Amino acid sequence: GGATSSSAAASTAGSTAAGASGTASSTAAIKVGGIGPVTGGAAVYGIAVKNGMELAVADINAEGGIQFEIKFADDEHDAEKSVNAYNSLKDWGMQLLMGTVTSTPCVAVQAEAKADNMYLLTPSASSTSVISDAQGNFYGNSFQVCFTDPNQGVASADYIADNKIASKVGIIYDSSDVYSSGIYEKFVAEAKTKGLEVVAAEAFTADSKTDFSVQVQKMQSAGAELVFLPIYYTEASLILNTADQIGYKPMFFGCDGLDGLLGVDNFDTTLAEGVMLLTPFAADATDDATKDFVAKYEAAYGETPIQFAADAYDAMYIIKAACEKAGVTADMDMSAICDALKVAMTEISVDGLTGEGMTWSATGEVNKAPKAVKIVDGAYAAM
Amino acid sequence: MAKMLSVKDLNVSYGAINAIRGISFDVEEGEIVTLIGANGAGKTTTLHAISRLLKPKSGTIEFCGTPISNMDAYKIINLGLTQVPEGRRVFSNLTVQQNLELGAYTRKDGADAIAADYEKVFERLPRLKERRKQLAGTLSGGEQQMLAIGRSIMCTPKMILMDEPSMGLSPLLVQEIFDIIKDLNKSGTTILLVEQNAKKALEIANRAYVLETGLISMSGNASELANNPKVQAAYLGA
Amino acid sequence: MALLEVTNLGIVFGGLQAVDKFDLTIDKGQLYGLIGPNGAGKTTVFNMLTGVYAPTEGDIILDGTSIKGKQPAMISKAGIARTFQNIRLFNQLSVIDNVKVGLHNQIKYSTAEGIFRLPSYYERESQFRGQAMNLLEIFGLQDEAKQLSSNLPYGKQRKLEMARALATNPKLLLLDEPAAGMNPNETAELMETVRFVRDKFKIAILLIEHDMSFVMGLCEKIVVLDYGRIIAKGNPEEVRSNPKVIAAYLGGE
Amino acid sequence: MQFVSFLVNGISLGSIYAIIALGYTMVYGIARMLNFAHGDVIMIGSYLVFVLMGSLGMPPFVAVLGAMVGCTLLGITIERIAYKPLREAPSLAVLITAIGVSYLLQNVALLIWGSNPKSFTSVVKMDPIRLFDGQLVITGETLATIIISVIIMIALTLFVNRTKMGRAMLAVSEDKGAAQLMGINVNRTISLTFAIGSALAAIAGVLLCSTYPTLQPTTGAMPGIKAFVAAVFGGIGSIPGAMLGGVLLGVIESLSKAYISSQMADAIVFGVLVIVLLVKPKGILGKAVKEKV
Amino acid sequence: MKTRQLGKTAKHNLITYAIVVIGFIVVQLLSSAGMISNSLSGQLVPICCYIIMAVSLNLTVGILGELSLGHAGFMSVGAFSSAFFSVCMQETITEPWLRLTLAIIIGAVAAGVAGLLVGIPVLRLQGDYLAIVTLAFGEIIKNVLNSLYIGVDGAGMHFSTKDSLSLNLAQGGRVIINGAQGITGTSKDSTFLMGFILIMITLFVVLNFIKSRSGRAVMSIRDNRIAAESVGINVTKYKLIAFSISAALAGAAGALYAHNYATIVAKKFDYNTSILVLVFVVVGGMGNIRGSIIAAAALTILPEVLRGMNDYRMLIYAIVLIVMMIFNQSPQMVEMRQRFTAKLPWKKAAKADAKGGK
Ligand SMILES: Nc1ncnc2c1ncn2[C@@H]1O[C@H](COP(=O)(O)OP(=O)(O)OP(=O)(O)O)[C@@H](O)[C@H]1O
Ligand SMILES: Nc1ncnc2c1ncn2[C@@H]1O[C@H](COP(=O)(O)OP(=O)(O)OP(=O)(O)O)[C@@H](O)[C@H]1O
Ligand SMILES: [Mg+2]
Ligand SMILES: [Mg+2]
Repeated sequence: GGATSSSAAASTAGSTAAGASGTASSTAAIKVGGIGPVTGGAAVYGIAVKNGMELAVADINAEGGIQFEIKFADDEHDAEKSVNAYNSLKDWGMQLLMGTVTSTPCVAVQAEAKADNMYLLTPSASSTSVISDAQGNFYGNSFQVCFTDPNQGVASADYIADNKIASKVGIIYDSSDVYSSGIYEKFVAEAKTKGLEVVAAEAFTADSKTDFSVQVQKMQSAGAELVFLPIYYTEASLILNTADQIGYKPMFFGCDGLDGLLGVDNFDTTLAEGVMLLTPFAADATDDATKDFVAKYEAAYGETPIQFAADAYDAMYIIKAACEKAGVTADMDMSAICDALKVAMTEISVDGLTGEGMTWSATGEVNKAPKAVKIVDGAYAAM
Repeated sequence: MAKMLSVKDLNVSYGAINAIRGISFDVEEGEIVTLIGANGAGKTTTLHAISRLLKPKSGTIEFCGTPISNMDAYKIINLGLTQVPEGRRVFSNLTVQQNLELGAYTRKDGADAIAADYEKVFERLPRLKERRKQLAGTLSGGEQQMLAIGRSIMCTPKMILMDEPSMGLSPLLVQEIFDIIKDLNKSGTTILLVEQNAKKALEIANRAYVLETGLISMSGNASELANNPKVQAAYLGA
Repeated sequence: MALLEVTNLGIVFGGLQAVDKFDLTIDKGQLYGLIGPNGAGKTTVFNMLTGVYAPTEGDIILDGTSIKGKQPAMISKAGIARTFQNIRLFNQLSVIDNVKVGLHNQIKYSTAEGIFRLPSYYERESQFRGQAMNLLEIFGLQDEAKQLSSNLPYGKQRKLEMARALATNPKLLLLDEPAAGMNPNETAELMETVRFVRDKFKIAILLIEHDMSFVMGLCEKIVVLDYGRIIAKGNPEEVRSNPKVIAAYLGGE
Repeated sequence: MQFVSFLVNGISLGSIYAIIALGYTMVYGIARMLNFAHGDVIMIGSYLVFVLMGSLGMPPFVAVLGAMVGCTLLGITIERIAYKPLREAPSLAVLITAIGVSYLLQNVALLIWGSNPKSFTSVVKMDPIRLFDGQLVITGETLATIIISVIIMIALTLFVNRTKMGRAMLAVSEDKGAAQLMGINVNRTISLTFAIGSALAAIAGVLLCSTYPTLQPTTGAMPGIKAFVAAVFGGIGSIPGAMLGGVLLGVIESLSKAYISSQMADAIVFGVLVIVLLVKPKGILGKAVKEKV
Repeated sequence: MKTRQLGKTAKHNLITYAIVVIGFIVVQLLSSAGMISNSLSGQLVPICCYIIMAVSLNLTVGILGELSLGHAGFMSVGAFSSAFFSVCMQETITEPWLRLTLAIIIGAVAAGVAGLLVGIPVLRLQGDYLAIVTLAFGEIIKNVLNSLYIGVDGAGMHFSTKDSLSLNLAQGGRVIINGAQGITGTSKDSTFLMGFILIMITLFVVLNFIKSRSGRAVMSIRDNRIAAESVGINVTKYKLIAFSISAALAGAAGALYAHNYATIVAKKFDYNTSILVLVFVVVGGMGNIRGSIIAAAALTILPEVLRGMNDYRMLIYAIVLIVMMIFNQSPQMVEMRQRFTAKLPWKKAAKADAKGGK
């Protein structure tokens, strides 16, 4: 029981904090809602976010100072269920929202949040539609922890071109997935301007994502030196497997969705040797913060955290920083909190697991440097 | 003569409708007993209750001294009791031959004995031999009826319950079917016969029961009943 | 001119010539019998006449126009109605609704009129009710009008099928073993009904039946099939005494 | 050569669909129900192998046997608890219950094994065959899948058509009452059908996950649907039809990905299905039995 | 007697309408009194959509007697066509209710036409074959929408099935349907009132259809196709009429749905949604319109009510579904229930009434 354990953690943390800190701020907790898929096909991401969120709040509450009470609601990666989750969190008394995890639901929830003037920080929904409408007008109440899809596509193409990693590029992407097709499109556009040659672009869909032999063979026969994989790691692990079987050994390059590849239970990590990815978080990084987080996460949940968990962990610290900056207290209503945070977000800078010195513009987009890592000897190495 | 089948105080209902309301009758070994009655009197219901395709509400049914009113339907055939159901109920997507094989499903006396019985059936019902490989579902109505009878013979039963075996048959075949019933009976098979063709049924039966809306209204010696004016008026079209 | 003229009709089922060189002429208002051993092809003839099976050869002319190879619904509109050997009622509809479906092409209004409940809807529906009840009364089914048709006992189901067939306002009615499963009293009653129907609606009737008292007592003319071929044709007396018919069908009664 | 290679991929994928479809068709053919939970039994079977091989360190063969036993028990249990009470109910009722069972199995797996994908270790210990200077690679899994699916098809065909039990199954599928009059134990026959179907599901699961080595609670869902399509394609209820349907489905999927559009491959597969059914309304090998009037 | 027959069904239908009207009024009263939770009020429009979906699918499954596993496909045709329209017309038509009304009409017509086109080949098949082909069409519609890109710029409309780049939009042009990302930016025009009106229209159409000459023809085809043909019913025509009406209503539901969320994607309308709606129909009782309404509402709310169960939520939903099916449909259970309810004193009086309707 995730939500129950987290509120228990929050309350014990809260009581110790009351004794330790004598700050003016009230010890009443701010209610933060979380939304994401914890059942169904996308449950991996939702559960990671939920876990990351719980972990962060336990830490934050233990530090004293601002206290959070959290509740996480399942949306099954579906817009309708997500709005339902949002409304039920409102009934619970949610004052601000950390979510949703995936893009399509997030767009739907954002429309509600905008109407309510609810502050929204998504850890991982990377579509631009989350922060702006079709005409490009920014909503103002919503912020992202992760890069936007175009940003990732452009950054990947730039990185490959600028570092002259390869000139003939193939792409395998999920045409039925918003994240994947979003990155794909911007990557292709940017590749053109940067003079990269896209020799093959093959799609797959959620309905046929087990057999990749055709796509991989087409990469091979098109002579792609590098295969760009703007997809999630589950499918990537299958693609690596297929390539290995037919003896095709190109370079592989991916985005943050690939993080988690090494954590796949029982996966033969030698297959991932040499895979490059542009990700803000790497579970194998050696800095103290990451090591500490990974250790705590493994102790609590028995598995290695993926980037989504780190995003969520950061999200809670970002919220904390913004709340402190804006002087948010638990007795403020959601609209007042939102107005205060809109301003505060542009004024803070946060060092987190997924980036040093993260800052936000009023548009809601995050500014942080992507880290390019390469898998060497079964671990991430900086490039 | 020993009692083969004995039914006591049988009650059967479909939901709220009481189709059979406390009937008792018995059939002795070697007899032909017929059950006559108008449409909807409950004849089929009675047979279904005996072979346990329906669960009786109350009452006891014994076959050769074994109580069968709580037995699973599929076990009853092992005691030597089978039924030629109303509406034929042949297996339409199986061939004639396969239908007959299923008739012998419970037999354990070896392939030769079974094969010999196929020949017997084919001899009696030559039409089936011609249509051996045809799917039973495409047979004409009468052909299906022959198949249903042939199938029941294949399990070499002690007793057969027959539900309107002459329905839809040509006059010649009706005669043939009644001859088959007589022959079966002569070779030792006890028969409980339900018929609309009461005249013919009473001719070949030893005894008869008349069923009226779930109750037995008359019973007795078949030839006596055939001469009973009430029976004649109601069932023989005199 | 004859009402129905069938010439050289034949059909093959996977190598089996089920009906062969079948000729038949039926006049208006005639009561015709079709008999023959089981599997002779009687029902198959019905199926070809009503378009359920497409004949492989021959022609069927109803009232001067060929209906061979037409769809069943078209043939019904052309004026042939039938009942089935294995009763086929609309089981989940009430008795009266079964007949109303039979009246479908007699009383018409559009789907839109039905949905929007225009005045014509009410007017036509009351016609539907009136005519359906009239037909039910002929067969003594008026008291069961609202019952589910599948709850009727066997004999009444057969009657309902006839009422439904008559509702299509046919010129020719085909009855497939109408007396099957009936006891002698019921059979006698049915004979009266069939005669009444012929007289009242002035239609021709072709019927299949194994009950000889029924066929011989009712039909003006009889045709006998065996193995798909006609072996005799004539009035009841001729047929009854025909040695071929006796050998193949009647037996030495 | 590339064409041959695409073809081989298609056959390999198709053979997996075929094995799943065989289980589907078996249950459909006898119990007359679309067992929408079949795909999820496959998933459970795979997890069982994963646990038996991984955590308990059993040799592959033993693990597969264990999973077969496990799935068989599971199949029989599901049938007893969820389907048997509905034997006399309309077939749609059972279909919905099967969907309920499917949700149930997925969520149980989610609670037990979590949502993180597991990488499955192949049980086929055989090196790939490389032909024509490595232009054509046939993996051990591919070979194993094709061979096993053919064996299963033949065995099932023989079983259903040649054994008494098989004949009993056919009888039960048509008329349970009449089957009982023949002395056939209907409940046992249907249980046996589910047992066979579920054991096949375990094999299918192992081969599916050996060829495409990733395992999640939702792993069985899509292959389950595809196999259902394959079974209908070939003529549902027909055992060789399921095999043919599965292989064709795999080949069409693979070739349309290769030569038409990888995005639209699913639409093409379904489109071909529609066309085939319009030409042969009972599937490729389905018997078009005309209703006797 | 004749008049009573009509009177009885009319009464039964009236109760069905009354349930919907009372439901609407109660919710309106509660919500104006502020007594309704955000969670419930947020679900009102989707509940209306699912009720319409269930009632319309019941027309295909219960009345026409054909199992359709692709009903959500028609919903998506309605959703996408209507959303496309209103995104394009956002500036031109500023009155939300007018825009929504037009959008619903467009959605219904588009889905109705799709129903007709799909129905012509599909309805030639029977039983499970028909089911699988409807599933196939549902998936084809999804797949096509997933790879459909439409954009507008000064030069007009551009289409592509590859990606939005291939649209080659001029500067200032905008992508309206963006493949898997669907349509975003529909304004939230749908209201509970509109949902209520649409349910009433759906009921009006479906209930009146069933009790008409065409409805009887459709049910006769369901009960016995061969007999229906033999009395001169044009089977294809009536199957198509029923199927298209059902599709058009699903399209209207799709339009209502699309205008309740800022984004719609084709994936939402996959076979899972079709099956969900089928569950409503079967749980509510095939051919039982009132049952569909109640089942759709109850089963949509159920997962939300179960939120307190956390991780066990969907597990419990699955168990509830299975238990409900067994309880509702198992002959033994039905008999047991009947025996029990027959004993209740007030049921005895009501029994005669209940029998007439369905
Ligand atoms: N499945 C059923 N559900 C409800 N009532 C039934 C059912 N089957 C039979 N009945 C009713 O039970 C009574 C007895 O029916 P049964 O079939 O036993 O009659 P029968 O004597 O065999 O008649 P027939 O000569 O027409 O075959 C009838 O009133 C019938 O309507
Ligand atoms: N669809 C079909 N496929 C194959 N054979 C068929 C088909 N329909 C009928 N037959 C065969 O054609 C022959 C004639 O059948 P039909 O039903 O016309 O007989 P019938 O004269 O009506 O017999 P009965 O009096 O027994 O009803 C039979 O041998 C039957 O097996
Ligand atoms: Mg009977
Ligand atoms: Mg016949």
